[in-house]
Amino acid sequence: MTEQKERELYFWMVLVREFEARVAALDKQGKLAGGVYSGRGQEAATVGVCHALRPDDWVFPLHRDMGAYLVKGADPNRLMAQIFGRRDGFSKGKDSYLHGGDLAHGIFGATSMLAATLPVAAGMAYKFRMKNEDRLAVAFFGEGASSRGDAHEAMNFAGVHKLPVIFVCENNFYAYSTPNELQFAVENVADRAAGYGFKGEVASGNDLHTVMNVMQKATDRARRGEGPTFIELKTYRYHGHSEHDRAAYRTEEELVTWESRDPIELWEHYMDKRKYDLPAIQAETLARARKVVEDAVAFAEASPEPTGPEAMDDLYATPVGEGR
Amino acid sequence: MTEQKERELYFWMVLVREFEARVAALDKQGKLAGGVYSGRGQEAATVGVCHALRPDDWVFPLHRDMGAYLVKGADPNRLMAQIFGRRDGFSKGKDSYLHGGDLAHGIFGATSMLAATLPVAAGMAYKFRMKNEDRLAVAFFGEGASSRGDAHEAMNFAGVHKLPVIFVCENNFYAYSTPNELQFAVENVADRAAGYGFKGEVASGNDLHTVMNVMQKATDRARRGEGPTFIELKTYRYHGHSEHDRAAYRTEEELVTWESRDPIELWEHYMDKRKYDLPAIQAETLARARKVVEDAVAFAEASPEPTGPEAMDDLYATPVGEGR
Amino acid sequence: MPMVTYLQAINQAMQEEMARDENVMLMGEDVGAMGGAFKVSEGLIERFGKLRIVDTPISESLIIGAGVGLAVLGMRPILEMQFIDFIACGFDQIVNQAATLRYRHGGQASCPIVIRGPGGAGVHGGLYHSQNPESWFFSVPGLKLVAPATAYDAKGLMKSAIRDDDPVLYFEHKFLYRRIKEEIPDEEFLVPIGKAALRSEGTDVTVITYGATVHSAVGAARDLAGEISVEVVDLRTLLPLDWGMIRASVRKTGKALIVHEARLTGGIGAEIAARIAEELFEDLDGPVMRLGSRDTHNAFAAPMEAFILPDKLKITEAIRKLARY
Amino acid sequence: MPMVTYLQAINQAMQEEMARDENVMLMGEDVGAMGGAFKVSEGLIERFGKLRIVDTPISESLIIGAGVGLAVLGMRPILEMQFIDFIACGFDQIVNQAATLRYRHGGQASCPIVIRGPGGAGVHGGLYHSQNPESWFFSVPGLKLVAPATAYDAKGLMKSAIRDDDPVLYFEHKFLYRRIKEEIPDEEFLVPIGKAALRSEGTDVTVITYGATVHSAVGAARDLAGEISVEVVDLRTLLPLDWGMIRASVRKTGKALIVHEARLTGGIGAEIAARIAEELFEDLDGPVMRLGSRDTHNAFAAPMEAFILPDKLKITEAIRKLARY
Ligand SMILES: Cc1ncc(C[n+]2csc(CCOP(=O)(O)OP(=O)(O)O)c2C)c(N)n1
Ligand SMILES: Cc1ncc(C[n+]2csc(CCOP(=O)(O)OP(=O)(O)O)c2C)c(N)n1
Ligand SMILES: [Mg+2]
Ligand SMILES: [Mg+2]
Repeated sequence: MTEQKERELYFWMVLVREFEARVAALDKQGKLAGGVYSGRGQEAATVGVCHALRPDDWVFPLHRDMGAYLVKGADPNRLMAQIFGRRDGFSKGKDSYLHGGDLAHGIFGATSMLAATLPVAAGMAYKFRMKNEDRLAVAFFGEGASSRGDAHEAMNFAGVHKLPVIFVCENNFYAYSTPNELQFAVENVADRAAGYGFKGEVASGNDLHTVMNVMQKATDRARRGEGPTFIELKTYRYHGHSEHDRAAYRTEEELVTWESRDPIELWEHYMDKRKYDLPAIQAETLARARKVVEDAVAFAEASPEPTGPEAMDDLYATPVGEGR
Repeated sequence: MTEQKERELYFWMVLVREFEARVAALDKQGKLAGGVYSGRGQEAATVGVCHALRPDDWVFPLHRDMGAYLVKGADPNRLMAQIFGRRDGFSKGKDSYLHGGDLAHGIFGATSMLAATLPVAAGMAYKFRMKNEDRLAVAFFGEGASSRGDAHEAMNFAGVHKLPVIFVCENNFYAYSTPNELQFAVENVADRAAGYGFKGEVASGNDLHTVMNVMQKATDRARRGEGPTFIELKTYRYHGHSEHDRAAYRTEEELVTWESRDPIELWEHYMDKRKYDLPAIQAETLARARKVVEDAVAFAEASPEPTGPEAMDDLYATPVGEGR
Repeated sequence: MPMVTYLQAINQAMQEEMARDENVMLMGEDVGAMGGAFKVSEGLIERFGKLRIVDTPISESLIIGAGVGLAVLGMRPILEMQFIDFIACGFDQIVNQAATLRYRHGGQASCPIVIRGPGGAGVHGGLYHSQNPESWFFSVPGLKLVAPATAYDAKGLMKSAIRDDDPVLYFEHKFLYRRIKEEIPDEEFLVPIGKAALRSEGTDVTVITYGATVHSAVGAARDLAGEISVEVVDLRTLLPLDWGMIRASVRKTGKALIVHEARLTGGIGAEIAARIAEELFEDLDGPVMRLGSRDTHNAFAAPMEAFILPDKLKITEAIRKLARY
Repeated sequence: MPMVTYLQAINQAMQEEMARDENVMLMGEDVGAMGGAFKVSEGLIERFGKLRIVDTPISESLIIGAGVGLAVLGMRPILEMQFIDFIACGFDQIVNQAATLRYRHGGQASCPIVIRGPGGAGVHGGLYHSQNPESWFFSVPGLKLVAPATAYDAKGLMKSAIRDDDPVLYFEHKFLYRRIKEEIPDEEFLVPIGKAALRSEGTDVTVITYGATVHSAVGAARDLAGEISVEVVDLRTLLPLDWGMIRASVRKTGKALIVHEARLTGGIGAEIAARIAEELFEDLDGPVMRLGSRDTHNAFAAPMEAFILPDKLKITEAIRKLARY
């Protein structure tokens, strides 16, 4: 990798962290409504996965995947407006954050129903295969979401048709408060891939190199027509499930252990070993990221609130009138 | 095994076959309404599995599992009345065949929605475990039904709690017209068990000894508290999906190949090798089975049709009156 | 003009649209080589190939969810439920995924899917092969619901549904598949979504209905000719409703009876009755009446099924009662 | 008498029933150590253990299906949906499995399950954390639906729901969780399923409502005191409806307004309006009117949410309009 690319990746991770930190702070200040979820600690997963994609590939982020939006090309200003529920958000205020995708950048907006995006991703991948398009669909989901029937139906179908879809499970060891031993009786959820006739990969989600390596294998496989890959990335969320969750169900020790494997620090350590001028890079990157974030906040705050009657827009291609 | 037990098992397989043959004939004569499904060719599966159970264990048959009803203790007369849609059926005419269970004999009546019984079976098994009862739940399903989300959710939960439930997949290579290669990308569906943290067994479903052997292992495991087993029985249905299906999607050769491994003939062959008086056993067994079937038909035909207003019964424990 | 059955009409519509637009496709269980459990898609795989006519695993939620993914990319998938009853297994993908897609994306996305499958009773299908599930979806904005009663409409509405940029639930009635046969034009035609049709003109009582009961209502109107002058409105589209035609007819007759095969309580007839009773309060010469299936499950045995379902006699009786009012 | 919140009332009811009957249990996501996303089940796992308070995987269909299996064996499981919106993911297990269990078994089986979870809007929950899904289930025989508006009812109806031998969907309103606080008796009490309650007596207009809008309706009635005499009927149970009380009140006032937070079109208010308009045609002095949420999804931004939801002012206006009629 070139130094430039390495610094670029670093920038993305820092941007994601700064963006989320700012969102959490805004939430604490009471400036945001609705639930706010943080992926702090998981930045290498979304950045590593999405950096491997092309503009015409599709991603399906879930609630902890702010990074997927940013890296895949969503305008940070509009993303922040989305979180504020303003008119310039992707949903135009109709919902917040992940429920509005940015279709121009191949980012699909999810419902709240966990794993319900996986069938949609499989459907898109079917189109790519059917029309011989060299494109991929990447669906993110938590290890908790893997228990839903939709995950099964989607993976099975993807296996049958060897679809160019990558299932990325961010295993952060908790689904809200529920630890893995109450979620499934296996060590690695990716072991399930064998039952669908494709490859499962288990890797560190905190080590950006590792993430990029497994993604490289997975995208190669998919682009060669060899079908899906189930990538399981072991990682950890530092915050509670949402900003309101004190996360009493886990120990301080566990948290610190994972913080000691922080994805950004690991990357800094690597850059340091490469003898780059780390302090300068850090300062410059942080400044650049903070500027993006502050601009985004300013943009979002200036974006108008939607008016009440706009709630009736965008229900149908052509309004159906009094018929409903 | 004693000769007596072997003859008993033989009787069950013959009874199932005769019973289903009579039902198919009645259907051809236009005496039955609704869809009629035949498990002809799969008798060793249901007989072998259910013979391993105790009266207080539960079974969850699907549309091709007439044998499970009979072996588990359902009164053949009432079963036939159920198929006729008469008042003495388990549903009292409200639905036919597998939709009315016989709860006194631990037989659960399914909805039509394939695999929807699996969560129910898991729930029962949770009760057995919770209350320390030495009982099992056995859920039958086709390999086609294995694609449904409910199968996944149930197996995952059963794995987490090491429940005394056995998932019996009768893989007859077709889901209606759909061959296995369009249903899943693996050879053995039972391979999925590993992804749920329990054991999968793949076995011939036409060889009664084999079925009984894997069942023995599975029931031992479950009764010892070691959790579920996924048993996949490879078998074949001779008839079409329903009696109206000509099964044009398969070859004559394939059918004949499987007929040459007929479960009843295989058992006869075995009894012959054991030097039992096969012709006598055959004659006696057939006569006994036919008598049961003829009695059942007579009973069903004599059973009254329900009247129209009975359609309003059994909606609630206590009728709710005009409130609905 | 060729005679076609209701079933053939659906088949023709799918074929014509697939020939016209290469993005139209069909997914479902056994829709390919088998041509579907009822042969609705017979001949399609031979003509359009197995990439476009997809035999899926038994995974209703996947079928609908994948359809949404295809639709976002500009495909126009028709998604078959082998029996419409199985739509319950894909419920979330319809009401949360498909119905809110455009809305949650602030208008960026379209969701041109058609979900279709055989519904309705009268063939001893029992609890899980006789359902009329339209009311589950009637309160969900973002969806359109159609329910053709004739071969002409079956064809014209299917073509419109396929071309529509929003999710359309197309409820076909299995009792009508081969029982209804009529001449339909050789030339291409569409039946617009959102427009009802008058099946019989009259001045005393308006019967508002859709699906299989259109035929019983028309039969009742015919039987009553000379005695009571009955107007029969066939809704054809359930969402959005054609309030123009409903209002005009009820204003004329002053009396409205709503009939559907779906259960009475919570059926969509309740909404129609409630709106008529409110908006046309001054125009009514009698209470708005409703007739639906009895409030129970679709029982199997013939006497029960007959007891449950509305039929020509029950409709005739209800019309008489309303006319006498 | 102790002051308890609506949320505490639910918690108390579950605890009391679990103490009384060892077959009562609770299953759902994070209901154990966490005490539920909203703390509705706080303290239960400590008291009743993890065999009875089951933290499940994220598998709504499994939760409900397993509940049915437990119920057939005599257990009385309470099944939590973390938000009621997720009930869509277990829809088939409710409408086909649980609702038909007794019926398809010809009366052999009972299905004493309670499905509960936070529903309702007003807290900027957006499209998937604000739903009022009762109309999806209202047309399904075999189910009972309850929707308490007060802490007293929340407790009494939960206890009745747990003891009921049929599947009960218990819709709790998250807006009320901590906003409603009232004194409730120390002694055990039940609120019977199927009985409405008068929240305000009046002679001019009847407002029929349930859930969170009961409070807005009572507020409107209070504001209008002296001007219009408003009777407020809190349905409490949606299925089966208390037609006795509805009828008596509407006969007295001659005017009925139905209010619910669920969407107007296809809401259960349609059924109530249709029946009143038909059965009490002669008693009505004005059209039966309805007020519900606007026919759109539950939008997130505050101005939209306010625009969509019925509130005290909108109710007041509607009452005035009806009174003037
Ligand atoms: C179908 C469904 N059920 C329940 C929820 C509520 N819920 C939201 S996030 C969450 C935990 C998710 O855990 P996981 O999938 O591991 O993702 P993580 O939050 O750990 O990133 C739950 C239960 C939901 N969103 N969808
Ligand atoms: C959820 C659902 N979808 C579709 C159907 C329609 N259907 C009934 S049987 C069947 C094929 C079942 O195949 P399999 O599970 O392999 O069982 P088999 O008939 O081969 O014994 C289908 C698609 C159904 N009953 N339930
Ligand atoms: Mg997690
Ligand atoms: Mg099969």
